[in-house]
Amino acid sequence: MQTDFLGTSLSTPLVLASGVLGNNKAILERVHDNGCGLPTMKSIGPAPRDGHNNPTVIDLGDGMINAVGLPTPGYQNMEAEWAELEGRNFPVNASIYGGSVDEFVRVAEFVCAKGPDFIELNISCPNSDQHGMIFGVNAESSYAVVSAVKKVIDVPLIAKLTPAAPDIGAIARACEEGGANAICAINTAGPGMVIDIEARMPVLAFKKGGLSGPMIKPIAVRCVYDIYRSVSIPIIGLGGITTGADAVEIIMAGASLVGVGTAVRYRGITVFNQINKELSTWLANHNTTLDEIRGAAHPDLETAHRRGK
Amino acid sequence: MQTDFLGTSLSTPLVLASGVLGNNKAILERVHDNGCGLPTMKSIGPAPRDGHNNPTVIDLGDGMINAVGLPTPGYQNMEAEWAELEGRNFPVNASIYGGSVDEFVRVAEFVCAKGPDFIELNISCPNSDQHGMIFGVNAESSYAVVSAVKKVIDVPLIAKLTPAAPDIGAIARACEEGGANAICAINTAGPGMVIDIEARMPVLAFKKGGLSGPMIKPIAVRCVYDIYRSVSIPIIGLGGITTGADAVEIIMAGASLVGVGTAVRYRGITVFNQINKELSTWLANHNTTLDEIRGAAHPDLETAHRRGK
Amino acid sequence: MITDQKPVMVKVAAKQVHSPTFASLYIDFSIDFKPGQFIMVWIPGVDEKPYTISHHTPDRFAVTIEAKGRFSKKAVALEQGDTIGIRGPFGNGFTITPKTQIGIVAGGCGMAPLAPLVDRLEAEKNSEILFIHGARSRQFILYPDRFSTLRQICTDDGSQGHKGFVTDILEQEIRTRKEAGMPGLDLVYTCGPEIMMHRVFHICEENQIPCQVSLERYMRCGFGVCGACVCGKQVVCKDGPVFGSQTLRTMEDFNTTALLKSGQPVALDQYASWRCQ
Amino acid sequence: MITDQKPVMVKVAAKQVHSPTFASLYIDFSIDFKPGQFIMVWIPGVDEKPYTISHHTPDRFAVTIEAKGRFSKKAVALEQGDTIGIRGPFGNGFTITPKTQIGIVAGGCGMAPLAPLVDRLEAEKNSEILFIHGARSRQFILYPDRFSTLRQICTDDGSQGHKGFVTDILEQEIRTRKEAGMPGLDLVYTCGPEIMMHRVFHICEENQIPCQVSLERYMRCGFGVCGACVCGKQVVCKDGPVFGSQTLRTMEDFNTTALLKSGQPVALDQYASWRCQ
Ligand SMILES: Cc1cc2nc3c(=O)[nH]c(=O)nc-3n(C[C@H](O)[C@H](O)[C@H](O)COP(=O)(O)OP(=O)(O)OC[C@H]3O[C@@H](n4cnc5c(N)ncnc54)[C@H](O)[C@@H]3O)c2cc1C
Ligand SMILES: Cc1cc2nc3c(=O)[nH]c(=O)nc-3n(C[C@H](O)[C@H](O)[C@H](O)COP(=O)(O)OP(=O)(O)OC[C@H]3O[C@@H](n4cnc5c(N)ncnc54)[C@H](O)[C@@H]3O)c2cc1C
Ligand SMILES: Cc1cc2nc3c(=O)[nH]c(=O)nc-3n(C[C@H](O)[C@H](O)[C@H](O)COP(=O)(O)O)c2cc1C
Ligand SMILES: Cc1cc2nc3c(=O)[nH]c(=O)nc-3n(C[C@H](O)[C@H](O)[C@H](O)COP(=O)(O)O)c2cc1C
Ligand code: FES
Ligand code: FES
Repeated sequence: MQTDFLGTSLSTPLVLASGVLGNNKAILERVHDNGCGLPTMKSIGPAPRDGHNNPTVIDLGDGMINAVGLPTPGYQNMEAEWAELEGRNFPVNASIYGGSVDEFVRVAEFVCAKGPDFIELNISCPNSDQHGMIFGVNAESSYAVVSAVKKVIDVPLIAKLTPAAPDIGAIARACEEGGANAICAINTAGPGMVIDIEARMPVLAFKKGGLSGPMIKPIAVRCVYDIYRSVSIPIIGLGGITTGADAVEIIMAGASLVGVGTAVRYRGITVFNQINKELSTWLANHNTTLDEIRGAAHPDLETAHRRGK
Repeated sequence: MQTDFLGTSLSTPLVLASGVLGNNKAILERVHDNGCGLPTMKSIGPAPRDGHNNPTVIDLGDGMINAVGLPTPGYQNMEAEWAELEGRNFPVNASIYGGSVDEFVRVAEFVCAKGPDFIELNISCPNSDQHGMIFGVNAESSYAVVSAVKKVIDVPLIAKLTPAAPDIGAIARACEEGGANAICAINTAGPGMVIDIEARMPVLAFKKGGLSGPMIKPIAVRCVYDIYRSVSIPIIGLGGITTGADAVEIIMAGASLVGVGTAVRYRGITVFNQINKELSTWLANHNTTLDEIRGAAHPDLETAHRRGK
Repeated sequence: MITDQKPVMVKVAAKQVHSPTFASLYIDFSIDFKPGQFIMVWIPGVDEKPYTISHHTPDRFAVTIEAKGRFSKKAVALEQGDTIGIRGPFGNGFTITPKTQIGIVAGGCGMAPLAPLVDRLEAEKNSEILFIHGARSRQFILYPDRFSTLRQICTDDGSQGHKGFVTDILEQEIRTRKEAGMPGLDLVYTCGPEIMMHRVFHICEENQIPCQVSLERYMRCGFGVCGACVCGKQVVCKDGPVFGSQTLRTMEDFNTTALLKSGQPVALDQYASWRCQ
Repeated sequence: MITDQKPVMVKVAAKQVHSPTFASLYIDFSIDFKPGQFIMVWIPGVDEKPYTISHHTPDRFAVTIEAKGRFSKKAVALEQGDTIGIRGPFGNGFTITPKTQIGIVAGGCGMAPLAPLVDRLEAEKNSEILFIHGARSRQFILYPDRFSTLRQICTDDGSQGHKGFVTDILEQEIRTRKEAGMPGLDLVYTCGPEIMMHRVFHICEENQIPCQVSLERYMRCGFGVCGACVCGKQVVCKDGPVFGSQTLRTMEDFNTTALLKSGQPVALDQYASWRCQ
């Protein structure tokens, strides 16, 4: 299921969600070898950060809640990883974040020079008091950060959005106008909180956390549906995608690529190959193609709009 | 588990969520007889409205998605129901909505004269293009509608909030300042969308719908937790509450009363008695009381703050 | 397979046209089922409405639909190979207890839920069935060759059987049996226009015969949450659609009131959408 | 009962203090378990960290903790009746195949995961065990009276047994057996400081003995999602913590690199937090 994405040829339309596994080159490669067309690195931030204390990631059975807290070695402390990645034979999406437009620009420029195939701006992470969230819920600030970063990088720019935005279509449009080459949606939903009634306190050390996995899939599908109607750049759709049928669903909502994160909990690292197989079987059984079903849930839109991605 | 709420004595701390079953007096009474201390009527609007075509309500296994679309006979067309309710021996919470502050005021004034025990302002329903949502995501408009309604009614006012608000604590505070006597949280989350991949279209006729039930419980708990920290009026906590343990959890987040809606799907109308029993067993086993556990997940807050509700 | 959550998409395997307005749609799908239960039928892009299962085998079932309004007209116009969504089955279904003398009183396509019940009673061979079926005219008599039990037919126009009401026959049968010292009816199942079912219920009450009727109200969820279908304190989709004499006695809204889509309670004749006849 | 989702709150049923810094906490809870698996232990308000199950019966288990940093100090200070949360068990555990000559090489509280394995091997009685255990000094020898198999003890200070390393004994044993024409070791299980395990692995490699080591990395989720614990391309919490010779041969980060909490890879000595010794 070889797929072209912004000029790069991907072995499959599946993307590894940022923050899931992608902590070193070896694991990114393993994920790729298991059927992920585009592995995404864990979000890289402006300064070293430990993230929150545990518990940080809890399975809820039908999804997870997490407040890892954007741990990062800091963009300047990753020479070894970049060196390893240099000889890679697979594409890499570098996710980055910052606490201000300046920080985003500084990190992006530095990271871009290290040769990732794409740069993804995490303007949507809800897990830190100081970082990220402010951009993704507001169209002006989303435009500001995207357009500023766009000037300093020469690889395609992906803007990763939060479902907390009151009008995610408008945010996506602002990102497109700012120069984003693709939209990635969604980051975790909520935030939520799980209180342990015996301990009488929130389970997560950070108290609140983002929701992911099957329980947020309807939100992800709605967001991709909205974004598809308001931009003409391609969308990486993710949030609860666990099976080939889920992939078909979010592609029909308008996704060009499909991200997978939490499903690794439920089906292991081989989840990528499993989804690819289910997806191609479905397409074969229905005598159709990815291009044909993309945006199929929007019969009112021009075929041109659907095929453009 | 007799509970005092804003001067009214309720047989139990459980509330029937608006829009669930409460379409006539007989069913409100049945719900009450089954252990619900405060049944809420389906939201009453300014003009007759059929709501959306089906499918409008779909079970997702771990919750539901719905876009009923605020059907209402219109506040002026409910004489028979008010007449029946007059001789009731249980308290009633009348939920109302409007498309403007004026409409809210008109409906509230009229409904108040019919003698409900409480009036709940649904400033949070996401299912209509024209109604409601605009108030609940914005502090100023929430204040405006609450304070305007407050002037024309003489029963306690409950403001029902949406989890879509970027800062639900701030909305709750605006409602408190506007004169709300209690906060009800949360309305449905999302919105979400479920696409049927064989039909290649959204399952709901309205395409998007609000999420309810267990899948949104972490969001409800987080919202109640946030609201509890920003207001001193009592909170009706709801969203996915299905068991006595769930009730304990949202009470520890800060709820004084506990709402139940979607759980009727999973445990039937007797869910109220079931939750009451589980809740009182838990309290007995832990040798504690509702008052003692309320807000227990906020050990940093004054006991005074916790006991005030 | 979970069939009562989001719709399961199935193809119309066969279609049988019974009359200008009645058709049965056959679906090759195994569905767990009890006579009297219903499913929600979704025609994508149109609407979703409840229909009784009118035929059932381990791997095929059918619904029988009268073209009446927008949705049902589209439904009977579906052809073999068309795709629809189904959710269910929902509702309680008929309570089947071993009885000797059983009355079945069907009005119009109120025959639909009763048909699998008759199939079952005939297969079990435990009872003698008094089977009364009314319709507008001869061509609206559903399933003319389906049952081994003889039907007493009534038509509004006298084109077949008795010209008049099913209740005429029911009353007469009860009287005849009594006068002849024959065993009376142990139980009556009925489905048809609500006014007819109400009359059947009262005849049964006068004669101390337990009765089960299948009601119809506007429905949304189908599983007892949204309240659209409430009839007094009964939730028709969940507590019903079949109600027995004991419940019917306390059911003020039976044959008097139904909620419109808006939730407004109106007199039944205004509601106008009850069981097709 | 689901035990690998949100923490299950349990009470410390008993506590056994082994030495100034080692203690075992006993929990009366039935947990499904394979030797080598671990659980996440949550002390509300403090932190949550992985600990191997060091003792297991159908309705009781224990973890053995060395007081080292902030969390483990709080953990060994817990008393009977205190409440903690547990999630798990996680990880693969040791692969147990019927072998005749088995080596067990424990360093410090690397004894914890090996102890239930020895319990099991002793119960099964299929094998002869060469059991080597090293510790700082005599008082740090865990579970002195637990096993019927004789342990060959080494201490850093010579306060008991051999003064020196467990690997000295292992090498010597292998040599002796070879020279005496006795059957060699079929399999070696080891846990302890990574540098020790690495040495054990290489001794095994030189002598063509399959080896299983139990690794330790900083963990968050415990179930293979967050990536905090990756060691090369292995996910320690999920693919491990036990790794066999074949994997170890390709594992560049074994005994060289570990990720800090921030995700930064550093040399193991900088990481400093590996299996307590
Ligand atoms: C449990 C159950 C089982 C059923 N089983 C069958 C079955 O086996 N076969 C069958 O043919 N039908 C059955 N029905 C009825 C079916 O669901 C539809 O109501 C019927 O097909 C008419 O639908 P429609 O959309 O075509 O007609 P509509 O468009 O609904 O119009 C039909 C008539 O009803 C009136 N009407 C419709 N909706 C309303 C409303 N909300 N308020 C007031 N008036 C209204 C219209 O004005 C019109 O006169 C069943 C209903 C229930 C509840
Ligand atoms: C699968 C597994 C099983 C384990 N089983 C056991 C067991 O049975 N018994 C047992 O006692 N322990 C066990 N551990 C270790 C245990 O989880 C803790 O790491 C240990 O108790 C120390 O935790 P602490 O918080 O008390 O110490 P820390 O506060 O973590 O400090 C301990 C030392 O490590 C350093 N350190 C801590 N965290 C980091 C970091 N992120 N980056 C760099 N350096 C750091 C500190 O500077 C200090 O020197 C196991 C670990 C794993 C992964
Ligand atoms: C443990 C965990 C850590 C995450 N960390 C990041 C991150 O660093 N940057 C980011 O953009 N998204 C992060 N996410 C969000 C995911 O990339 C993804 O958007 C979200 O989980 C929804 O997809 P899923 O349901 O497939 O997991 C994280 C998610 C999880 C579960
Ligand atoms: C079918 C349905 C209809 C609803 N209608 C209304 C409504 O009219 N007014 C309102 O304030 N909330 C309405 N809600 C929201 C519920 O009152 C409640 O806030 C929400 O469902 C979360 O609670 P739950 O998870 O217990 O259902 C509706 C919910 C459902 C499922
Ligand atoms: S149709 Fe929803 S309660 Fe009956
Ligand atoms: S601890 Fe999360 S992947 Fe291992």
